[in-house]
Parts: sequence; structure tokens; C-alpha cells
Amino acid sequence: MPPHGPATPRRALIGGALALAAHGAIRPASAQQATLLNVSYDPTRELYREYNAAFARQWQARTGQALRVNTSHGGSGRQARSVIDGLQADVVTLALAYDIDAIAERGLIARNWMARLPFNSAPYTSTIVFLVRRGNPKAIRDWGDLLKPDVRIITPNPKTSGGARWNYLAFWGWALRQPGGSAATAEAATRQLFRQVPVLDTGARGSLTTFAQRAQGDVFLSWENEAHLALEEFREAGLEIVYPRFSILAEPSVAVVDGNVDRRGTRAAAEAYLQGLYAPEGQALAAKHFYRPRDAALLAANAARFPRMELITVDDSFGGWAEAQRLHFNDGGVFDRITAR
Amino acid sequence: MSATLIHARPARVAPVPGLGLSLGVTIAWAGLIVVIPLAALAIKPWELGVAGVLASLADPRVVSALSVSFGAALAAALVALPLGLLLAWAIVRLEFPGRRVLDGAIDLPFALPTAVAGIALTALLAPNGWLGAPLMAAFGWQIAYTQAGIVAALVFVGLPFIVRTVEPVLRDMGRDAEEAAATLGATRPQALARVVLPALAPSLLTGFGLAFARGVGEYGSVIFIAGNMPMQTEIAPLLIVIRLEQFDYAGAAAVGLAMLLLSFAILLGLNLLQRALRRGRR
Amino acid sequence: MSARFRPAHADAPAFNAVLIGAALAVAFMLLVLPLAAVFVEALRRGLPVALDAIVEEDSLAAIRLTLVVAAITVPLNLVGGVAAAWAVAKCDFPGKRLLVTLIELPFSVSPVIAGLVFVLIFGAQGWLGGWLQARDIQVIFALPGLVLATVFVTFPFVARTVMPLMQEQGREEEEAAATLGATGFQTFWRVTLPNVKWALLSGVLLCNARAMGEFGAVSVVSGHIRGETNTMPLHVEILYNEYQFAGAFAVAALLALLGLVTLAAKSILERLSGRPSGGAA
Amino acid sequence: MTVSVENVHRRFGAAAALDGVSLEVAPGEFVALLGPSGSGKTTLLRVLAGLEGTDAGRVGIGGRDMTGVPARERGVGVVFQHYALFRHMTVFDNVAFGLGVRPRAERPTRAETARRVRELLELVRIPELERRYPDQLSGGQRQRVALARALAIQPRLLLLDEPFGALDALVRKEVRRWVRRLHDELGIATILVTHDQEEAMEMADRVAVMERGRIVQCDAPSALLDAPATAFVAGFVGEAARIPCAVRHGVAHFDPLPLPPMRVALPDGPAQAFVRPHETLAGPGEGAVLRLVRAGTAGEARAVVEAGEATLDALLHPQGAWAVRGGACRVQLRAAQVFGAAGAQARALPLVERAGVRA
Repeated sequence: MPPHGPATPRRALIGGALALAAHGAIRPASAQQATLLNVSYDPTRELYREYNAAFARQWQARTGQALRVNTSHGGSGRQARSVIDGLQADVVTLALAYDIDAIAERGLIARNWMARLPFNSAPYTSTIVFLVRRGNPKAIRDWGDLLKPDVRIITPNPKTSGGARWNYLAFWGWALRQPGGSAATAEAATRQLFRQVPVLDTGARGSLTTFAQRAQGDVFLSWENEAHLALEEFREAGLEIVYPRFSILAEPSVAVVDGNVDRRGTRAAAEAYLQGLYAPEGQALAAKHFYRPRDAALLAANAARFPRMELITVDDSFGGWAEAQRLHFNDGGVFDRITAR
Repeated sequence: MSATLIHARPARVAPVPGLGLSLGVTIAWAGLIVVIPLAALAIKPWELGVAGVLASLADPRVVSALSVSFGAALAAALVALPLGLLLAWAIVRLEFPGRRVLDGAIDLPFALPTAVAGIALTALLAPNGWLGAPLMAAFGWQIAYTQAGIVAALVFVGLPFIVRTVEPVLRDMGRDAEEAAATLGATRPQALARVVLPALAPSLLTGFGLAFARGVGEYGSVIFIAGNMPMQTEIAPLLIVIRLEQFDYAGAAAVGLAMLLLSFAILLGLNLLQRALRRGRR
Repeated sequence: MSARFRPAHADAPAFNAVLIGAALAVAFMLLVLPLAAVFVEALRRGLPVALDAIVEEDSLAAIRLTLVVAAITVPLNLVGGVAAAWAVAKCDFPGKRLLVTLIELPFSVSPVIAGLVFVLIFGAQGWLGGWLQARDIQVIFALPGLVLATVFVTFPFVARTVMPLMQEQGREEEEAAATLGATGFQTFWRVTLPNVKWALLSGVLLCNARAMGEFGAVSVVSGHIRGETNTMPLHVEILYNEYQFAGAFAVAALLALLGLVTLAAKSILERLSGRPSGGAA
Repeated sequence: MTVSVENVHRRFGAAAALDGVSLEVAPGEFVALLGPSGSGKTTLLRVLAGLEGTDAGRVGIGGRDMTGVPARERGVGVVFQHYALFRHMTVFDNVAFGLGVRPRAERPTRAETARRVRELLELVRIPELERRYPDQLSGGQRQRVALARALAIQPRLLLLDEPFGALDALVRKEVRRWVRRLHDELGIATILVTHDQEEAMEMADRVAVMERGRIVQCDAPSALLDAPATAFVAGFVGEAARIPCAVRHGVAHFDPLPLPPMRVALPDGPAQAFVRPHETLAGPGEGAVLRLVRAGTAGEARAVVEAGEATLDALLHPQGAWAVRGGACRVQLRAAQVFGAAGAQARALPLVERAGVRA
């Protein structure tokens, strides 16, 4: 080693420094190839992989500019936090309006973001359904069946997963609507529900793996689109979807991150990217990946894939996301209370 | 030396040169990478005020997560201690085919990224896994998604620390002391209990401390296997992540600081214990 | 006649056999099985699928990024670790114990905290966030952040493996070199370094293995952008979350292989050097 | 006999560490095992201690057959080469160890143990060190602790494995005398393993010289010097130069070395002559060259001469101005031990005795 030794660390240092520079430690505002970064949540991977390619094609056809759309996926809350901490997202497509509000609070997104696009800035909707094992051995048909003593429920942690918050609120909404239902009875029922949860993964994807791959639990509370994906991905596990009569209208929201696009000069592409989700091609892709499209005609055409359900909304039943978050999910909220022993 | 004649006052001569440069580099390096970041961790929580920090730590979930993390790390280090000693003994003292391979395999947990280890351990120990299924069938034991799962993951992570701290001491010790004990009339168990174990005790304690400290903070390998149920199998690092995701930076830092101080206190205690064990030895 | 004589200080062969069996069983269950599980899962859908997952564009980007991060981290920690070991082992100064404690501190810091501290400093809401943003410098969610978190986590490896050896070797040789007129650098280069080179290499290899495999800390500062800021361990997580289990385990197996090669190199070096080193931790 | 070793064999793989060793040690006797490294002396000591097994042969200690008896039941005190003190125990605890590990029925009371330990520390003259740890002691002090520890079990036999190797020269000499005196006081049969012939000669009643797993000669020190049994002993014990020669008709010829032939009662053939410095005389004359002249410790003058290919230590005889460095001289041998083929040996004497050569 001695003869070569001296150069090695030095060479590596120089190499490292070059790589550092080349890799864009200091990112120039205008890159040769335009890039967009879509910071999204877990279950949208398949949808956006396809949509990104389609949009890049469109964009090049329209403007002649080559565009690469990158995506980042993770728990919705973590993703919002990353954007707040400086992840250079051009658009965010998250599971809850609340997470986008959190970014807006730090001034990166205009406060009126929800009004800037149609349908509360949610180009597609989803809902919460049940995924059960083949033949539905525990005969789970509706929310009430979840509380049967021998039923074990798999859901991610509402603290870390957007989808899990929808699960939680859907159940709470159902409990409220039962005869004699009140906040107190709903809390008691939800407490019982979480007693029957053996594993709380941090995200929807981890939970589904636990349910399908590790054979934990009898029912998985799932995004509708995830449930359909699971039927394909875990064909050998033998899963079935159960549509409860009643569920919640999940409105995954999207927004342009004003603070970032203005600095990066990507506003035009970013806005077009989100608008494209409302265009026929975007809607069709959403429907293909089992998101309920906003386009009424398209929804009607897919009626067989999206059974009609009675759906409550967060705004109507919980007074909006900020209120729901404060009451249920913040530290010291109802969720903390019911999981405390 | 003539130096004393030339200098009016006694001259302090650095025996080995290079202190300035090496110390400069070291301090800059340690300062930038360790001191400043940890200072940030130490300062951040106080944005909440003293009462706020205390309240944030008194949350039963925090208390539970901390006790799960520390308890599991302690249990894992205790489990890994005899296993590590066994492996170190086998590597140093026993002759058998595959000893070299075993020696190499000890470091596997270092080589396997923690997340991968977590996934692999979950796959093994889940009730339908290679190990989990037979354990479930034979004893009705469930490892994955229980505190036992956390302990299992931490044993995996901590084992090499114990083996690799005990091994060199065992090697260095040779057999002289045991032979001396034998010639003095000690039975084999007496020799092991009175001569071998006490001689290994300081290194066992060091390995225990390392495995424990590593276990307390472990995240990647635990998160997949833990079950993450609040108040039961939720570990402190996960709580930090959760608080971060709720944009509660100060709260996250408070948990982090508490973890750091607790492990520091425990390591300090172990150090003192070790010094007591080494009384009089230089 | 007494060929079966067993000296009093040795254990019964049967007892030793039990020990060996137990050791192998422990090693098999705790060490070999998890690794085997990785490879079995990787090959479940056949070698071609596994290879496809590795040569896929985003995987290659993750491999490249991982190597770049390791290539920057290791030399930084090499220089720092050697300087620290030299200062501690060969010189006297006040505050030495404190420095040693500081160097070992990252071992007992949760990787999650390691990520957190850099968010607290460099995040947009952090101490330097505004200043950095005004200059359009990206630290976290980019290469520098990944490198910082990795350097923090792997910080003690080189120092910890080299320091005990340097201490054990004492100062005589350096003092001898000084009396022969060598400068500090010459002394280091010609006397100290050759004496510790095997331990140093072994520390470097451990540092490298850990740098490539770090998950918790980089997970906090990565941003998880496919093809951009995903290191291999993070890419494993992503593939896993996309239900591409074979792909996830294929990349994991590649990582494990890199680690195994590193460890094999380390043990070969140790054998070559003829000194078993306790370079754990 | 305190120790009787009969035809003991011990192999390690293909190498025979002990190849038919027999040795008897009388009660109270001090025997040294002397030999180069690898000659089997440490193996023999370990066999006696019960730390090493034997492949064949018999080991008896104090009249009891110890073959196959484990070390802990032998009651043999061992001082190890590097002392093997228990580092985590104080001096006191080290010495008390052998008493504390006895079966409960034979174990002395705490007070009795303390008394015995203090007595032993007194005996080895380090009573003030009982609270210290081994790392806080000097080499000489450690050695005393090791000795006290070995004596604590009241051994019938004391084994010392190169116990003075780690001490510096001045201390070593003093400690050697002290240990020998201690041995004489206690009367315990002692076997010392050493590769230092001076040590063996000075301390032991008898010295057993070992070569390649055998004891080639076991005799009083003076007998080893005067009548070495083999060429190996002649070369290994005492100072001697080895000179090849050829025997023809009862005369040893040193050609081509410029040395006078000697008469010797050996059959014809090649042989080896061993000459000691005090039997080699350098006088005025031709044939050899004086390389060095210096005063010996007893007033005699000594010289180093170059006789052809051979360099010999010699006595200058007569002393005088004739002897200058680089000057010519003539070498005569007063006597030599000559070993012929097949182990035959005889004392060689000058052919002609000249007046004045006799000392």
C-alpha cells in the first residue's frame, strides 16, 4: 500500500468533491432538461408512473421542451414534512388536504390553494373498503362486523398514514350514525376497534404487506385503489374486496408548490401537470388505477368497478380537516386517548 | 541536554510532533460532524419551554415508547451476552470445521443494511415464516409483531458488538491463567467462574454497553418487525419520526434528547461499573 | 495407554461438542438464516427477474448514488479518524477523554436522531435553512445531506479501530524517528502508518460497509426521489413498498453481497497481517 | 523418589516433543532441565504438572502414579513463565486462591487462610503488597507473588518454567540465589526449566540436558563440564569451540588448521573436537594470528586467535610484550573432548608434553 497510499485519500477527496459539484449540491435554476418533482403519498406510485410518462409526452408535443417528472413516495405526513424542510417539490399530490394545509401554513403554497383547481383541488376521489381473505371466513360485511371479538383488523397508524386517518374517520362516522350514537359511543367503539389491531405499520403499503404477505389479521382497511392493486399483486394470497354500504369520501388533494416553482421557473409545467389530471386522459388513467374519476360520464361508464356507496365527507361530518386533525390525531387527541392503557 | 541551558525556563518539548495539525483536524472534524449537530438537538426542545419539554416527555406514549426501547435494548443485550460469549469462545477456543466461516459470519449484521435485516427477520419470524411457523405450531409463540420481535431484531444487531469486544480479550488472555488455576487445585467450573469470567467481565460489560446503546436507537431493523402498537410495541425512534411528521420538531428533538441523555447516563453507569471491576488495573 | 488423557484445564470433548453445536446453531439461526432469506426471496421469481431489477434504471441510479456517498464518506472519515487516533494515542493534551467520548458518541445516537439533527440545522425551517435557500443551495434532500448523515453514522469506525492499536504501540518508534530528524509528516507516513495499516484498512472496510448500508439516518434526509436521492437501502424500501418483493430482495441481496465482499476482504487482510483484530463496533 | 518419569512419550502431530524421557528426582533435590527451545523441556514440565497428557510412559510423584491424574489433584506448584497471575485479583487473593478452591471440607477458615497467606508473603518478603493488583507490581515482585501462590498449596514438587526470563540481569542474579536459598529452607523438590546454562549450573544440584525430546545427560554441573556424554552436551554446556578433525591410528589431526595433532583413543574416522578456552594456549610462534588481547577477570591474559578458518578463545601463555594485536602466534591444545562416529568419545591429550606448557 505505501507506494500508492498517499494518493488514495487525496484522489478520493478530489473525486468526491467533483462528484458533489456534479451532482448538484448547488442546483442551477435552469437545467438543460426541465424536471418536475411530484411529491406524493404511498399508493399513487402506479398511477403517477404512468401519468408522468404521458404528461411528459404531451408537454414535449405542446412546448417542445423535454421534461422529466420525478416522484417521491412515502407516508403523506412525512412527505409534507420533507417539502416543508426544503424538498424541492413542484407539485404535491397528497392523501389529505390537511397535509397540504400544513405546507401552506409555512408559506410555500398560497392559502387559497384548494380553490385554485376544481373539486376542492382533488382531481379524483377514493374511499375506504375492506380487504378480506378468500371466502370471507369471518363474514365481514359492514363496519359493525369489525367489532366481533374474533376479528383482527389491520390498518396503518393514523399518526403516520393518511389512509389510516380516512379509515379511522370512516369508522367513527359509522359509529356516530348508529342508533344512540354520540361522540362517547363512537370513542368507545373506536377504542374497541384498535384493541383488535395486532400490527400498526407506519404506512398503507407496509400494512398491506403485513396483511397479505405475513398473513396477519382477518380484514384490512384499505384505500379502494390499493385493494384492487392487492388483488393483482397478491393473487396467491387469495384476497377479496368487501364494499361496506357506507364509507367516507376521500379526496386526495393536489397543489402547486408556489414557493418552489417560482424560484425554479417551473410554474407553467407544474400547473399544466395538475390540470392534466382533470383532462380526459388523466381522468382515464385515474380510473384505470381505481381512483374514482370526477368526470361523471367516465364514472358512469365504470359503474361496475366503482360500486355506489353512501359516503360522508370530512367537511360535513368533522368540520374540516384542521378540526378533525386537532381533535383526533394531534398529540393528546382522541387517538392517543383510546390507545393509552 | 543543552536545551535547559539555553532556555531560562524549563522547556516543554512535545515528544511526538504533529499535535497541532492532528488535533486541529480532529477538533474541526468532531466539531462539525458531532458537536454542532448534537448541539442543535440539545437546543431545539427548549423552544417549548421547560414545562413544555417536561409535558412532552411525560406523555404516557412517550414514556411507554422510551421504556419499550430501553427495555427491549436491555433484554436484547442480556440475551446477546451469553450468545456472544458462546460465539467468541467457539471462535477462539474450539477447533472445528467451519470455524473460519463462523468467524466471518459474525460480522454479517454489519454488512446487512438494517432495513434489509428488518424485512428478512420479519419474513423469518412472522407466524407464517420459516422460523415463525414452527414456533407457532410447536409452542404457540408469536415472535414478530410483539416485544419479542423487537428483542430478536436487536439481538441480531447487537450480537457482533459483544463477540468482537470479547474475542480479542479472550485471545489475548491465553490459557496460562486457567492452567495456573488447575495446578492450584481449582476444578474446571471453579476456574471458569473465578478466573475466566472475571477476566472477561470488563470486555463483556463493554460489549453489553455497545449492544445496548446500539439497540436503543435502532430503527430500520425494528420497524418492520415491531408491530408498532402504541403503548406496546412502539419504539422511541418511531415516535421521533411520528412527531416529525406532525411538524413537531421541538417535540421530536425532546424525545431524541431524552434518549441520548438516558443512554448516556446508562453508558456512564456501565463505565463506572467497569472501572470498579478494573480497580487497580492500569 | 493414556492417549485419552485430558488436561485438567480443558473441557470434556462432549462438552466442547455441545458448545460447538450451540454456537453453530446460534450462528445459523441469528446470522445465516436472515441472509439466506434475502437470497431465497431474491431468487424466488428466478435469476432473470432479480437481474432485471438490478439493471433497471432507477436501481442503477441508486447503486451509483450509494457508491458516490460511500466514496465521499469513507475518505472524510479516514482522514478525520486517523488524525483523531494520532492526536489521542501519540500526544498529550487536556480534554483528551472528552474528545474520545465525543468520537464514540455517534455509536449511541439513534440513526433517526442523526437524520433529525441535520434537518434541524439545514432544513428550510432550520438554523441555516433561510440562508441556504436564499443562495439556492440544497443540503438535505440532496447529496450533501446524504453524505453528512452517513459521515455522522460511520464517524467512529476508523478512529475506533486504529486508536487502540496506536495506543498499544506507544510512542517509542515516533520518538526514535524524531531523534533521527524526521518531520511529523514523515514520521507519520513512514513509521506510524505502516504499523497500523491493517487495522486502518479494516476500519475503512467496516466504515464502508456501514456507509453503504445505512438506512435510518439517510431515510430522514433523503427526500426519496426515485433516480435522484434514493440510495440502495432506500430503493429496497421503495421496491418493497411497490410489492416488487423479488426486486427489493434482489437489490438487498446485491447490497448484502457488497457487504460480504467487504467483510471477506477485511478478514483476508486480517489473516494476511497475521493479527486478529477486534475491529467491531 | 519424589519424581519418577519413566520412558514418557509425547507427540504433537508428527513431531515428538518427548521421545522416551526418564528422570528421577530425589526428595529435596533441585534439578534443572536445560536445553535449547524446542528440546521438550517445557513439555516435560507440563506433563509433570498434569497440563499435558502423555502418549506412553509413566509419571510418578511422591510415590503415587500420576499418569492421567488431572493437574488439580496433583498438588504440584507451578511458577509460569509469565507468572500467569490473576489480573483481576489482589496479591492476597492470588495467593489465597489455591486454598479457596479446595473442597469445602478441606478448606481452611478465613482466618486460617489469611494467616497462611501473610506467612507466605512474609516468606517471599513482600508483605506490604497484599492489597496491590498484579499490574501495579514490578517483574520481581510478580515473580515472588507467583512463587507464594504456588507454595500456598504446600506442593510436594515445585516446577519453575523459565521464571527469571522477564527480570533484568542484576535482579535475576539476586533472585536466583534467593530462590535457591528458599528451596534449601523448605526442602521441596524443585524442577527448573531454563535455556540459560549459567542459571542451571548455578542453581541446580543436577542438570538434565535435553535435546530433541530426550534427556541426553543428567548429572551434577561439574560432571557435565568434565565429562559431557555427547557432542551436543559438550557444545551446549559451558564455553567450547567445535573443531572438526580426523582420527588416524589413535591420533587426531586438525588439518588444514594449524593445530598440533593430539593422541586420542578412538577408532579411525572423522570426529569432532570440543576445546574449552582454558585448555587452549596461545604462545609465541607461527601459524595463527592474534586478533585480540585482553585481561581476564582473574589476572590472566586472554586472547582471541585466528587459526586458519577457526576463531578460538585462548589463554595467552606466556604473557608478555611479544603478544601484539595482529602478530603471529602458535596455538596448542592442552586437552580436548573428541567425539567420533556412533557416539564414541575420548579425551584427547597432546602428543608431546613440553616443559613449560603444563600449567
